[in-house]
Amino acid sequence: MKQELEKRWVKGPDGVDFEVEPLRDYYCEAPPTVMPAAYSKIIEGLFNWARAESLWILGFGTGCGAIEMRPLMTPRFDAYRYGIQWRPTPRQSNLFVISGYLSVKTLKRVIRSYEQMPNPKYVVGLGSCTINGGMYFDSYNTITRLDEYLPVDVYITGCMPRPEALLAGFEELKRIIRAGKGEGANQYAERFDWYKANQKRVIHDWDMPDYNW
Amino acid sequence: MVSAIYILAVGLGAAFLIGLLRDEWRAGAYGVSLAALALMSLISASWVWVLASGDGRAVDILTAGTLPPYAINLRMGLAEAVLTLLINLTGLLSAVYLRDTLFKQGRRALATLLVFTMASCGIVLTRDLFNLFVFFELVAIATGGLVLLSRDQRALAAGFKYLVASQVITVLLLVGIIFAYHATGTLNIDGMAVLSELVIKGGGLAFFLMFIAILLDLKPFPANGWALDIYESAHPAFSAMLSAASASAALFAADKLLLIGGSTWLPVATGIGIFGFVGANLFALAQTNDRRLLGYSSVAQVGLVLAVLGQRDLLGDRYLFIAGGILLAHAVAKAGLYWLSGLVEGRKLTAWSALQGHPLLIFAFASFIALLVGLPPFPGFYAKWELVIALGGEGRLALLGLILFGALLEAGYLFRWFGQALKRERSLEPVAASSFKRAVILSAVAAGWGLGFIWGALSPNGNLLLALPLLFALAFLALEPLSVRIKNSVAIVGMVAWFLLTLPSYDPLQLIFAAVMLLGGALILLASYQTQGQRIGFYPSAMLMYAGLAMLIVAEDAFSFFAAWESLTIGSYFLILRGQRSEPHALSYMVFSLGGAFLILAGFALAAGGDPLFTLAGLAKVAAPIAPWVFLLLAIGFMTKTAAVGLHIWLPGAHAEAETDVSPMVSGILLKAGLFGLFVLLMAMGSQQLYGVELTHLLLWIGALSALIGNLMAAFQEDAKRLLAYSSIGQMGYALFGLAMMNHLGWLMALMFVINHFIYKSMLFLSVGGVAKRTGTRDMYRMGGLITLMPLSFIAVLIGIIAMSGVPPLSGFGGRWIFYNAILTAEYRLPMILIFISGPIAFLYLFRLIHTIFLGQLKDEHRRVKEAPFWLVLPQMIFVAFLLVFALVPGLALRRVDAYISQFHPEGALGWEGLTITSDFGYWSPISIMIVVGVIFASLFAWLVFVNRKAQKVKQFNIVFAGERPFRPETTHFAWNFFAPYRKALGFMTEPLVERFWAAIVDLLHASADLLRRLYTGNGQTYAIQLLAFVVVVYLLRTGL
Amino acid sequence: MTMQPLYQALKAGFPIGELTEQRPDLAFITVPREQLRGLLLHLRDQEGFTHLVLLTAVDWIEEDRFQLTYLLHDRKGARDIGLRVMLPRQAVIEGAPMESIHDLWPTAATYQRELREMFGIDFPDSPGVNEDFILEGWREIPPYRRDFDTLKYSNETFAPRPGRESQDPAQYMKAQLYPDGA
Amino acid sequence: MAYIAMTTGFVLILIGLYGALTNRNILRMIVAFTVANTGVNLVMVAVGYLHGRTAPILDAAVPVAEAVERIIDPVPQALVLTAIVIGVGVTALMLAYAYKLYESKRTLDISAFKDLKW
Amino acid sequence: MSFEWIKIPYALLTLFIVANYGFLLTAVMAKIAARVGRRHGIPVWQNYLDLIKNYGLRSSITHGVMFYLGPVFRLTGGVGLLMFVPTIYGSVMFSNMSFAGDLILALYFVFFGSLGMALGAGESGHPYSAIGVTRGLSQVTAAELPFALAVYAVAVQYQTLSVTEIVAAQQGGILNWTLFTNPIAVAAAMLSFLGSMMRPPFDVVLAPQEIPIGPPTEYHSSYLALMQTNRAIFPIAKIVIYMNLFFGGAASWPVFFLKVFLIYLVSVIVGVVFPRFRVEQSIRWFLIWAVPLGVIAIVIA
Repeated sequence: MKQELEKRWVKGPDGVDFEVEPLRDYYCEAPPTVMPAAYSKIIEGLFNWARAESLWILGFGTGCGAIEMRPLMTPRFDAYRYGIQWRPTPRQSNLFVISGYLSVKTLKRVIRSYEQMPNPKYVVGLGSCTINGGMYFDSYNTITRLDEYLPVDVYITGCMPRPEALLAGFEELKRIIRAGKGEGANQYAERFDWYKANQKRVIHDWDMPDYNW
Repeated sequence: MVSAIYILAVGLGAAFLIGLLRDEWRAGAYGVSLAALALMSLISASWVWVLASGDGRAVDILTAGTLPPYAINLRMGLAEAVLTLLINLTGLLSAVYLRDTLFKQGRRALATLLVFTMASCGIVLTRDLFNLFVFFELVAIATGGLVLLSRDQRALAAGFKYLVASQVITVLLLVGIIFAYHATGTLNIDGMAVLSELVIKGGGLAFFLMFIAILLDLKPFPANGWALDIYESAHPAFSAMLSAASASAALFAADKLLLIGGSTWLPVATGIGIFGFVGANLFALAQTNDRRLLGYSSVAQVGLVLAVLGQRDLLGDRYLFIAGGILLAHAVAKAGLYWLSGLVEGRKLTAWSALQGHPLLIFAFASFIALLVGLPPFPGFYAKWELVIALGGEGRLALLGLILFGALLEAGYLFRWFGQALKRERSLEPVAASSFKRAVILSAVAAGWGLGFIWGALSPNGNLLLALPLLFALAFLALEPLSVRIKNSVAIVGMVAWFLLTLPSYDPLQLIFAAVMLLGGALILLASYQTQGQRIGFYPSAMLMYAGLAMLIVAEDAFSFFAAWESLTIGSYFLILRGQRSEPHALSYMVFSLGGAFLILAGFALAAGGDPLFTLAGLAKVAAPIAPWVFLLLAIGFMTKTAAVGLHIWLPGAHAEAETDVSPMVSGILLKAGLFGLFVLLMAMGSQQLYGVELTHLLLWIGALSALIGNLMAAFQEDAKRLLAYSSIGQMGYALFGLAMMNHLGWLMALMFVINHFIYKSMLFLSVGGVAKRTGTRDMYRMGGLITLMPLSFIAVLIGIIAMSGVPPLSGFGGRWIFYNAILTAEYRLPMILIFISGPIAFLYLFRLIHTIFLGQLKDEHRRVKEAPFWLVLPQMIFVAFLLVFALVPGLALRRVDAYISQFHPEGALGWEGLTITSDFGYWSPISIMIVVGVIFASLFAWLVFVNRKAQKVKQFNIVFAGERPFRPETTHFAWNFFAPYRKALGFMTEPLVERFWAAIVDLLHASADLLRRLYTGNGQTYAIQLLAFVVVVYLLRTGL
Repeated sequence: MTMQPLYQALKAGFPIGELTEQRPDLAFITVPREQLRGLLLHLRDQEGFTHLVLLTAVDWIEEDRFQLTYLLHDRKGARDIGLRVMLPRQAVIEGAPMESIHDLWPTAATYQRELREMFGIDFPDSPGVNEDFILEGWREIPPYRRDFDTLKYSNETFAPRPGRESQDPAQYMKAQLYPDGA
Repeated sequence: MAYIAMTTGFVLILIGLYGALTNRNILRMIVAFTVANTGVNLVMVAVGYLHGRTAPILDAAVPVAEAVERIIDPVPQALVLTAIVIGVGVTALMLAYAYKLYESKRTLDISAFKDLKW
Repeated sequence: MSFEWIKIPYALLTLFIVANYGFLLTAVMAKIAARVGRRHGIPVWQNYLDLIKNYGLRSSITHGVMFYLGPVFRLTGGVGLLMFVPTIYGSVMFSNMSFAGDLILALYFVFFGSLGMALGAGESGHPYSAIGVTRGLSQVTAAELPFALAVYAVAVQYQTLSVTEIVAAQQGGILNWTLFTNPIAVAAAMLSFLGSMMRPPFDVVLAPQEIPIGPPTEYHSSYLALMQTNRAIFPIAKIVIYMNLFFGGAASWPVFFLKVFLIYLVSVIVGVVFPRFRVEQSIRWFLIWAVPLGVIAIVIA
């Protein structure tokens, strides 16, 4: 446990001492819940269509694959025309592109960011590394299977996949969403304990609440 | 009637009698002395009684039974009676005070004391020159003896230096007397006065020698090192006598001599006097020893009286009233202060902090200082008023200016001393416990207040001590032992009752100010319920301020206006001084306020043309060449109170360091006094031109600059209360700007600011004060996230800043709307640019205020903070309600004022039909705005609640942090140096130029005082040389003139 | 342009080992541990090698040694020199300290922190040397030591996806591109 | 004659003052002051002196009726007497001071007593 | 009280038209900006999709009451601003709620939304929000100044503060527009306009690369949807003021659409050409270039 997260005694302005427990006092401890779809199928359909056509990617380049996302913004590929854009904050994003290898250290940040994205949210694993470790299959510090830790909607193979492959992957993701199968966030909530156990097995210094709202 | 000669006879007889007693009969000797002094006092008192009541006339007592010049005659007139009473009482009280010392020293000391008193009386009574000399010599010898009463070894040297000086004086005096006699053939003063032509012609030098010798006995600055040494080292009781009794006697002697010299010598007296007044006060700035400081002050006060004596040609028969007022105030105060210094162990000024915890002594201290400075209701005030009015009427402006400057210096060091005594860490040495000594001091206090009453009764301007508000305030002195709750209730009831009582007499303008000051004051006083205990000193000060405000509003003549102004200044000074670390700020407040007050006084003096009963309405009739100067003086005076830029440096500290419930008083209410003054001024005088410059244009610029600088400075403060204080400067700048526009809407806007600023600034100060109280800090960056813990305070601040920023739909917008309509008809446009830019800057500090306190990250140590106390929150909530009501129906307050202003500016009145207020240019419907905004807001809110009803409430660290998590609240709360980029862009405008300017002036004064006072080398011979040099210089100047 | 003159000059003052010239502007010298600091100072202040390019280590497990390499760069002369210091491996593992040079180049602190984490070479004086650098909560022996089996560790820790085939890239591409075997 | 007395008086005053202001020794200062006092007294007497007149004693030699023409002005003489008495008193006091001062600091140098200044 | 209730549906109609126009317009502007970069850019209906998506997000969080109310304040500011200014000159139907106040009301109501938003963002406790707000406020102090001066000049010119009357005074030919009768004031105001549109070079408030997105960092889902709606309405409401003051107002919807489009285009064109200013740079820029124009405008007015 990091020192700043440990319980501490502080003296209030009135001179009375009391205990502060950062994890309890500073963080919301509620676990994630399964969020039901809209009451009406038609509305949920509309929503799914809109979700599919409005993919906001969290601008978090986790590995070398991030370099392959830049061309998507350029005139040559111009992903914007597909309703795809990059947002700087997880709160406003619904698509997390894990761009390449994921070290254990980065995984912790990825989990935080993923959990801060609002439901429904989608994960695309980009490149071989996210699938089976790729060229880092024997690394002491790189995870080999992303779906052990996060629900993944689409994997895009390659080392690295070309931007065209990414676009194809996004189109595939759109199909999944439109079909109402992009329920990764709810899966995560359902199998929360399993995911947490996996995460904690590789992340040894777990210095955050179990769910990062 | 007992003949006055018995005063001398009793004194002398008792002294001889004591000489006959045996050494062991100390109590007997002491008893005889006291009895003699009491008897002497009684005789004087009976003469005062008879002469003052008009039954008797001045009586000449002929010794040897023949008329002068064949025998010595004494005279007992009213002045003589008063002075001998003063001398004898001082002697008596000092004897009481000196009981222990006198017991130890024995009968010789007692006899010397009696001789001293008797001889001082003799100086006053005698009309014979040589007799005068004899009495002076007796005083000198007695002084030489009494100096040795002191335990201070250094007194020995001081006494010797004194004797050396007095030897030189003797030589001069005797030579002068003999030649004067030679020229006139008489030694009788009145006889010589008749023959004064002869004196001037043949015996000019002789008179000069006599006159200068008497003046030297007054210890004139700067030939007075010997006297200062005595003041510093002698027993305080003796210093009291020296300062009060012998100086008064010597002054009277000088006055008598001036009878001989005639009007040609008056300027000499004035010159020496005023030089001494300013010079000694300047030197006193650098003093750290209390008694030496008092010595300098004595020298200064005597100089002032001498200057007044020199103005006898101008003052006519009022000169006794004036000189007497100043002299008696000085004597009582100085005696009292010297006696008080005997209770204090240490000799540093800061050692007077031992007085803390002795409210009665503090009260005495404060009374004495007020007496010395000439604050109302003490005699010096009335005297100064008449003096200054007379000087102004005659155009003796240089003298007037010097007197006011000297008085300001004096007030500066006296109040600095008072502040140090009250606020420095309490000295460990206890205050001497003697009840005798205290009784003596308190009798001086009583005498001071009594003199105040008498002078008030004698003054043509009416007695301030009969003014109901002032009496009400003073009554709280008697109520001090009661608890806060009772006193607070009395205060609130009193203020509301006075408001209701005077309600019918107000015109709409006065009504608004009265409502803000009295009702508003009562409202703020609600917050004072939260304090515990007795809160000694708070209520008299606060009520003095409110009394001043109440009297200010209804004042019709310049005198009562000025008296009210001074009262509220003193009251607020004491209030501000109560703050924890407010000592330097209270001092700078006092110095600026008194400086401003003196400018106002000078302005009135110029305007009055010598009429002490000058009315405010008379300002309108002031003629052209002086009118703009009057305007300028008064305007600057009033602007020190509104803290216009350049004169603002006192405000931030004073407001910020004041107590929680005092800050809103001094900010929300006190500042309005300045605005009221400006209103009165502009109503009476309109706009004036000086060298072709329209003075109101100048005010426009000052107002605009104040708005800009105030707002800008506020944006860069870390201390919440300082932020609010700077914001007040800005807000007052707006109001000043509105006034200076000299059109209908400008004035209306200024009034709107009066109301608005009172409400939201009081509310914000209370709220921030409550937060500071709970969190134990005023630094905003140490707070944060308090919204959930202190929701009501948050609401108050929220409403306050919305109102203040002028965002619709709250009332601040009304002010902005009127402002825009007003500037459309203003002739002068450039300063508006500054106003335009300062508007958005207000957002900077307002957002900072609410964000860094209530939003952002809650700190560890504040997690258990509670809402502010009920009594702090209650007035805030009332203010909130009032703001909302005022936002909806501003017409309630403004409509009548609008009509009233039409008297002065008929064009541009607003239309008040229906719900919409119309101007010549636009329209504004507060209720419609409120409804439209309300409906839109409510619908959108309902929609959001519908779509977002399941939102998960999260805690403060549940923020996206670039994949990381916050470290600690302190590192996550963005608050310190909030507007760093802004500082980069415009920070050059926040350079404290004004502060540096005033600091340079103060430093210059101090440095020169410190350098020049080295003139007093401490060597008795040097002193004697200086004395002779003084004589030569005066003679050369005199003949050169 | 060769490093020989410099080497000769250094040799006159310091008991240093042989010069290994890799390129005309890059050479390595093996230095006794005690001479390191003096030599670094000399190179920095007298010879113009003002820039510490890197500080790294090699695990010569067969020779039971750790090699520290201090690579310095001379901007004016556009040349690099590497100083090799050999440390006894076993002693280092058991905690023998190495002298820190963060006072010569502040950046060295970062390298030393990395070496501490990855090789377990301790630089006790270096600021923050014991804080986590890349690995958070590492529990095994330092992973850059050659006696640490990363594949085994990875397989045990990271739940490898079954069905993975590994090929020699050269062989694989040859087979792909020239299926005839030409 | 009167002028000689008066001149002598003024010379004595000046000598006395000069002596008092230049001598550092306290005793010398006191002596100087007595010289000055003597000078003053001399001047006073000289002012009152009228040539050819007699002492202001009204007896057989000077009848009351002629007194105004025959006697010199008695007032300055009375003054001188008083002044001498007072002068003696002051001198005594100063000498007492001198004694005490010497006791306190074992010196009679006036410039040694500068504890109080500024 | 004689309130004509029919004003409410009329106002809603205005709101509907303006909101939709705003959604389309911002998308078109984005497309134009994309074309400058030789991209296709987003589809014109993309804003609607984003809006629906944001409403369709299932989970949301709240940091507290002010956080919750922030977007409400924001949108109230936008809608209110629209309501307080007559949209179509001479039309009773589209004069909205302008009976409540004149030009000054509109000028000050601009701050209502910003203030509420700043407070909401503040309660999120995110340092970037506060940094963004400080930048925004700092920039506004300088950026608003030329506009205020220009408004004053125009009000003096027409001797009224009523928007309707100002528009009326500009009728009867293009040369009667303030643009031609008082060009210096318009120039000052248009420079100020650049600063108020949150586009380059004056968009350091949002600065996505530095302080993720400034004040709205913590906002998402339906909060964001409200704010997006405001992003559509608010600029148009502001442009309506500019149009009425300087460009002769609009007597019909087509003219309205055209003028708003063109005025909006000014800021877009400048935005795609210039890079971003830091706050102190933009303050200096406004003080050096725009404010003197405003000063000249009021001096000669």
